[in-house]
Amino acid sequence: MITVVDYYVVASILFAIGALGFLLRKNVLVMFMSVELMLNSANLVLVASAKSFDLARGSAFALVSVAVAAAEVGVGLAIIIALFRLKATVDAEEITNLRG
Amino acid sequence: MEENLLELIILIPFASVVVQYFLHRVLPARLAGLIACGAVLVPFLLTVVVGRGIGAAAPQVPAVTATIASWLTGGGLEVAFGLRLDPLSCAWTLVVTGIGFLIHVYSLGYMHHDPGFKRFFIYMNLFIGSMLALVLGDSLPLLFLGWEGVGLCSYLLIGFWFEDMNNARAGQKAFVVNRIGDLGFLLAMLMIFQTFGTLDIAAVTNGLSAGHAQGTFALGDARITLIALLLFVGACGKSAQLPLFVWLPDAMAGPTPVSALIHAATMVTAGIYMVARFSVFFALAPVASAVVAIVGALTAFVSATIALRQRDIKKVLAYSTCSQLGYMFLGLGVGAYGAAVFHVVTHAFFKALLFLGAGSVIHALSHEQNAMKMGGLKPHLPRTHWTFFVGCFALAGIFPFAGFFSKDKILGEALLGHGWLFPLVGVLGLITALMTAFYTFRLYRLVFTGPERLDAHAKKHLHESPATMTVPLVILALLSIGGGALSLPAFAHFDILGDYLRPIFAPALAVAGEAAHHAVNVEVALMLVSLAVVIGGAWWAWNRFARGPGDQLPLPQGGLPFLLENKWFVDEIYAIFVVGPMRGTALLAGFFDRYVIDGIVNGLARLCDLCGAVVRLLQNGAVHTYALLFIAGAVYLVCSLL
Amino acid sequence: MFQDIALAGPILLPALAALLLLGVELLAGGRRSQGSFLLCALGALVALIYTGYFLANGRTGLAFNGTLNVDNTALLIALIVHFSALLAVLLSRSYLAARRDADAPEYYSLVMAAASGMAMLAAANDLVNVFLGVELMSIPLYVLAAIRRKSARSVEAGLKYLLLGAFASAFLLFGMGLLYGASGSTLLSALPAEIARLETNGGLAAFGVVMFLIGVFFKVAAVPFHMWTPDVYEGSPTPVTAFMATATKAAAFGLLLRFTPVIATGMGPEAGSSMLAVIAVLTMFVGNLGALRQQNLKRLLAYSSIAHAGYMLVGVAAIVAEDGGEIALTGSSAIVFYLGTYAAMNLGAFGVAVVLDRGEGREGVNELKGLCSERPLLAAVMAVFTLALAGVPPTAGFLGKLYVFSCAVQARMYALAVVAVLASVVGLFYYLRLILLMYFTPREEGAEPRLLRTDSFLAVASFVCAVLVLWLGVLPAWFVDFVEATVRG
Amino acid sequence: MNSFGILSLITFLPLLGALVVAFLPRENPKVLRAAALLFGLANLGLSLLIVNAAGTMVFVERLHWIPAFGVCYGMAVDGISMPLVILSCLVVPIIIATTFHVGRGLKEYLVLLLIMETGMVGVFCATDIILFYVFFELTLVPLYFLIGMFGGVNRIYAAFKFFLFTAFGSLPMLVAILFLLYQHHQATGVWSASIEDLRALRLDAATQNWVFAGFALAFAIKVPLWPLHTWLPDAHVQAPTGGSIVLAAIMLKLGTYGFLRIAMPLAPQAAHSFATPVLVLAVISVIYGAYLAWAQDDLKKLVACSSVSHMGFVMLGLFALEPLAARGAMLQMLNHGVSTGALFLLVGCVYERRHKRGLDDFGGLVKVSPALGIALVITSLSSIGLPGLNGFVGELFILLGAFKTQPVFAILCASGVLLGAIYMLQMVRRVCYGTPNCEEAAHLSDMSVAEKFAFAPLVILMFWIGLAPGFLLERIGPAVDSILAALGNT
Repeated sequence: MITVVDYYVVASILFAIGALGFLLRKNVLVMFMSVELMLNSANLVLVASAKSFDLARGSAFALVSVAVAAAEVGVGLAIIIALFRLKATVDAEEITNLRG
Repeated sequence: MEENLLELIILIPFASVVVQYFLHRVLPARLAGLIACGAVLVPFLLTVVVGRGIGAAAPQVPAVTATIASWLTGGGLEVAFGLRLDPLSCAWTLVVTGIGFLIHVYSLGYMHHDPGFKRFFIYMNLFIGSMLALVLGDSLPLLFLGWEGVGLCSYLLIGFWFEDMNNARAGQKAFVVNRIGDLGFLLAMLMIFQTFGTLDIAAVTNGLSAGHAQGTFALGDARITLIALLLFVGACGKSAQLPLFVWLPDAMAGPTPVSALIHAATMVTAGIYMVARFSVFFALAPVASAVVAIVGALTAFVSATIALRQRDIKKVLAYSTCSQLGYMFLGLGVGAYGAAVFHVVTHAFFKALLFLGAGSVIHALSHEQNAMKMGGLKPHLPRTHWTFFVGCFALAGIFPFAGFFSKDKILGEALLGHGWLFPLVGVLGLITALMTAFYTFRLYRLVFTGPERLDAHAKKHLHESPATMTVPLVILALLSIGGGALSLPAFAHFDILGDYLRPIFAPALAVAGEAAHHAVNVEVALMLVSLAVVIGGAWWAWNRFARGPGDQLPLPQGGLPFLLENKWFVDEIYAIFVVGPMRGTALLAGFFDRYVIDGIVNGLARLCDLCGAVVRLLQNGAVHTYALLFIAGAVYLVCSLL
Repeated sequence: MFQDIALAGPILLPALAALLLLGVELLAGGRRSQGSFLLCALGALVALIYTGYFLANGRTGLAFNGTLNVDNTALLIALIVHFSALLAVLLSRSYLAARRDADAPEYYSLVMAAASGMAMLAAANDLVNVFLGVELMSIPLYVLAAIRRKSARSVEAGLKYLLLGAFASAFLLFGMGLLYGASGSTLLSALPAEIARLETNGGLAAFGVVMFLIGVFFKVAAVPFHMWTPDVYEGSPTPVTAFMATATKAAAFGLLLRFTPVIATGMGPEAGSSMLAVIAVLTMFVGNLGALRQQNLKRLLAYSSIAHAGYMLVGVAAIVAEDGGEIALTGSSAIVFYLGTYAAMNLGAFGVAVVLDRGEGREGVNELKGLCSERPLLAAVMAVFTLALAGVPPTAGFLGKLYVFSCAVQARMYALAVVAVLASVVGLFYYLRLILLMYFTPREEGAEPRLLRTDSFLAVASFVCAVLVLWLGVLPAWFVDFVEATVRG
Repeated sequence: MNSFGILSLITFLPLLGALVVAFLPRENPKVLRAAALLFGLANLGLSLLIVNAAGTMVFVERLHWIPAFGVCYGMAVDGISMPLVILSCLVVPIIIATTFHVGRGLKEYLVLLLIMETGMVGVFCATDIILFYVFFELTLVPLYFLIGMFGGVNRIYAAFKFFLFTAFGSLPMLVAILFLLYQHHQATGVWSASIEDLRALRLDAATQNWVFAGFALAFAIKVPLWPLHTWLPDAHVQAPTGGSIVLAAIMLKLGTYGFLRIAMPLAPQAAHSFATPVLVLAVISVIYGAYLAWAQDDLKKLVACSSVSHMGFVMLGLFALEPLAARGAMLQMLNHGVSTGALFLLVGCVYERRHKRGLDDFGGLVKVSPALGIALVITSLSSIGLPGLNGFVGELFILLGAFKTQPVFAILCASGVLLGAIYMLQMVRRVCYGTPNCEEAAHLSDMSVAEKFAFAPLVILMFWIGLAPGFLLERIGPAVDSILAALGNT
């Protein structure tokens, strides 16, 4: 029997994977994708909870968050492009001008 | 009426100080000097007038009192600028103003050429005023005010020629050493206030007598003993007793009239005054009295030994003063209060005389003070010589000069005292008397007789001093001759001073038990013994230094003379064991402050800086570091839930 | 419906202004004019007045089925946000005049959009709205941070903000999901009761609360989620930094205040407040220590803003510790008061930073050297702001601290209060250093001449801030009473 | 209850003066100085109107300030505050009159000084604890600027140290204050920050200890008590003359005044239980400070270290918890203000002539510039407690009182009297006596008329307090008695 808790566990694992990906990958784009993974794990929690409560609100929330995430991605990609234009790199470890 | 006169006695010198200070630009020097002399003479006359009225013996201590203004009030303390003229203070006042006046007059001549003439008289008047506050003050704080005031004047006058750093140093030494004593006095004052709840001297002493009568304070009461000892510490400082006598010889750096007035006749006797004033305490504290007697005897002895080998004319007299003060304390210690006061008076006469005589010599020799470079001055300074000669007899204590009577009274009381201690200190006193006679006539011989050993500078202005200086000498010489008449030996039944002072010491003697009257023949026998000792010493010196030191020098070599030559190394011992460690502590404190405390303070600031550096190091610009910390924080927070 | 829209005015007006500005810029076709500046300032001013009007008249209530709770606290926060926006806009003009590359057409529009998101965040009563508000606030700020596309620093700032911001949003959203899972509700006001009802899910709720808080901590720049702050603050255009430092903080703390009952029920008052206390202590110390030897004025102010977040977290910890009652109101008032005064002094300080700005990466504190002899008034104004930031009487900064620390005392968190004041002592080091540079050190020989970038708008803004800082310090009664009265409803 | 606002006038008139001076043209130093002096003297005149304050709080003013915390703008004076207020008002014109050496920045100097006066007067008048705190901190800022802008070579270090040290103490005090306010609110349901109301609180012993500790740290730093004193020598040495005078004459009194007015009455039991540790520190301060002073070769540093010693004495007087000693402590606060203020004034005069401050940079000062030398000698004597001058009266009262309750500490402190004589007199000897050590030292000008006029009131005070302290004691006495009575009742 798959309970809602199992969903939470899976979501948590996804979230952790995302976080680790963010932490371990140097490519800004991949890092950004890791964040998307984390967001989606959150959506999973929302949807699973909505299912368990049998309320639509959580699912709606997930939809909203997907939409917002899309906007974020748009802005994010634009900034990454701007960065690439300037420095010809997407390696997060090379953008350390601001420090100290 | 009498009250007002009493107030005037003390106000006049102070008023004179104020006038002289503020008008010092306007006043001609001569006039300033005269004002200063007048400001001492008038109080003297007033004291005579007021003091006559209190001679009558009464059950209560006869006194005239006056209150000038309130001073310290509140919180259970009530101290006014109150004056009290009783026989004891009257005696002192007369000595202070009388001798003070003579020395002021003398100074007119002595300081004539000095550019600091006006300043000198300001200080001198200030001294007289302070001394009067000391003896007339009816409360401990006022006594202390005078006590410190005379200390200040002493300081200022020792360092009068402050261009020479040594003089300034001597003044500082005097003040600081005195402060050690003052600390004792201060603590005694605190204890007295705590014990009696008042600082009024009469109330305190009466309170103690009454307390003793009621059994509150037994003989030998620890508290009273402690107070007495602390008071005596104060007295030791001011009156240059062991181990605090080191400042007095150095104090000779001041002008000679100062040495005569302050460091011989008056200020240094303040300790005697205080002990006499609080005689009840000492009477009730046999231990303290014994300490006083022993310290007095030892000081007398040690100072006399040092005086044996001094070359500086003033140093000889200075050590002699210490020695004589030791006699006085000896007297106080053995309960011979009246005799001690008597010795104060006679000593004031002859020591002032000797100092002024020495001053006259120094003045004549253009400030040469080394007795080894004098000799043969008798024909050049006839008046000085004769008066000095008289002074020598008085100091040596040769019948019938003043010193004989007073010294003998003290020695008699000591030698005939009960127990083993009093005779012991008496014997010490007797040995001292021998040495006193020796060094006195050694000095006389070195200065006035034998071949002239003057150098050219000293010879240039060799002259007898002017009348302003010699007249006081003559007066003092007369007093030194006849002063003994104030208090003849007991069997003569003529004791003006003793009778006058009797009410003062009655309570103390009542406690200690009136000294036994000794048989006349015993007393006379003692007198003869001491006279023989003294004359022996004098004769020895007279012969030995007949032709100056020339044929006798070098002085005997060996350990003891070396020790004496170097004043028992007391100054050096102080330097090594007291001043050195204190100075070391000061430097250590400076070091500790700078490196330890401030080290911690600055270290804390540095620690903050260091932490800041760590924070900034973590902020390395890499997103991954940030994410790592972020996640670490998140993990920590989540884990803290478990 | 109209009622709802009217209540949402503080959110909608800036959003409207943002849209209008976009339109105007489109129509203007890239021609530079003062029009958008004035329009934007007008928009912020109108929003400010509108909010103030509602506040003054007690026009509060729930809107949109209770998903927005436009209460007094929300209005006060919105007031601070709009005030910050207005002043940031006033600072922008002279900054943009000097930095043409920052003068993108969408600049003002984005400021207004972010302000709208912040106002929304303050009023949000529903997790969905919270998320929307956070993103509406953040996304324009990401862009604003990177708006100087040709500048490596600006883009770097934008990128870091974006990456870490998105990362934090994920935590926030995950936390929301968990909270929803623990309660079955997305209404903030209903959460405590629902969580308490479904006691079995206690662990879940606590987990959710922590994840949610991590997201919020990121926004308020609490240690160790603060690392973006110095970099982003340094790299962003100065007026944007000023806006972020003040308005974002206000909005995020507004959210945190509304969230406190959930913390208390989700984690328990004990655990919640001790967690907040630990974070607060870390934040105060790291902020103050990091600022100690900063050579860059903006960076220094960034660290200082971290420290200030720590002080305010002390208040939040106190509120959670007591879980409702008197302290919740006092604490909210204290934090709102702090936010208000902090906005004034920080915007003022950033205003001076704009004036002294020599160009990218050269916002050194050395520019302050000898300011007192060359520009006494500017130096005096800066000294006032600095002392206020340091919390020295008689400035508003002192009263803010007094107020917040008193909450800690009232919550019996004495150790926290003592640690907080010790942290302020550390803070004094660098605030005093700023004064030292202005007053005690002469300008270096052969230093380049100053480029004083100022205009009358900036001058007015700084002057208003200085007056507020002193006025609220000397005669704070009206403001305190106002805040207390409104927070208490 | 509200009177006509004389205290507010005294407090804020200098601020007005600062404003006026700030708007005068800086080109004309004479006008600046005259204007500042005018305000200073006017304020001094006004302050004399409160001279009859004694046992009870008079000239009460009370306005709501921050009602939410129950914070009032409360001003009043009694016999404890009155002399300190007047001393503050006296010191400022004295400093203004001797600002001839301040070249550039005279305007700032005067403005800061006048702001400072507002802070100082305010702190002594405040009857509301928050108001007290505000003024307490307010005094820091101008002095920080004074030291930092007009100080010596190491001025920045000194200014920092001064400010941070003080803040390090005063901020924990803020927590204690807040705690008290909260306790009052808990007990009565009303917010109040009035010291009077807070005194009525009955806290248990442990709580009192904490409160007391909070206050004690702040005040002990200000006093300063060993080992929290190291800011003082640095601040004094680096500060300009005016700063040093203010610091010595007034600022240090904030600490002892704080103990007497705030810490002790608000935590009466703790005042008893803390007496021994505080006295231990006081004794160390007295002796250590004296030794420290002896180790110094710099005139200013010597005087600064002597302050540590003297203020330790005041602490002895306060914590003997005895009416006589408390009177003595109050007197000694004034005495230290007068004497040490005067010493700094003179050191300033000397420094200004020679631009050196080493003890061995002078020699024969009494001969070279008699007035200056004599003034230095008199002031030194007053500082070492020569009877007839002011220092003695305070010391005697302190010792007499302290000996009753704390004999051991009294005895130990009394030894400070001895050490005082040592370091002061060797200073006098090295500076005033002997012959000038070099050519420059032989040609120092004597005191100018302005300097004489500035110094005169201080020397008059020295004699006045020394010879007729009754006037002050009548006023101080009832006030300290009422505080001590409250301490005894718990």
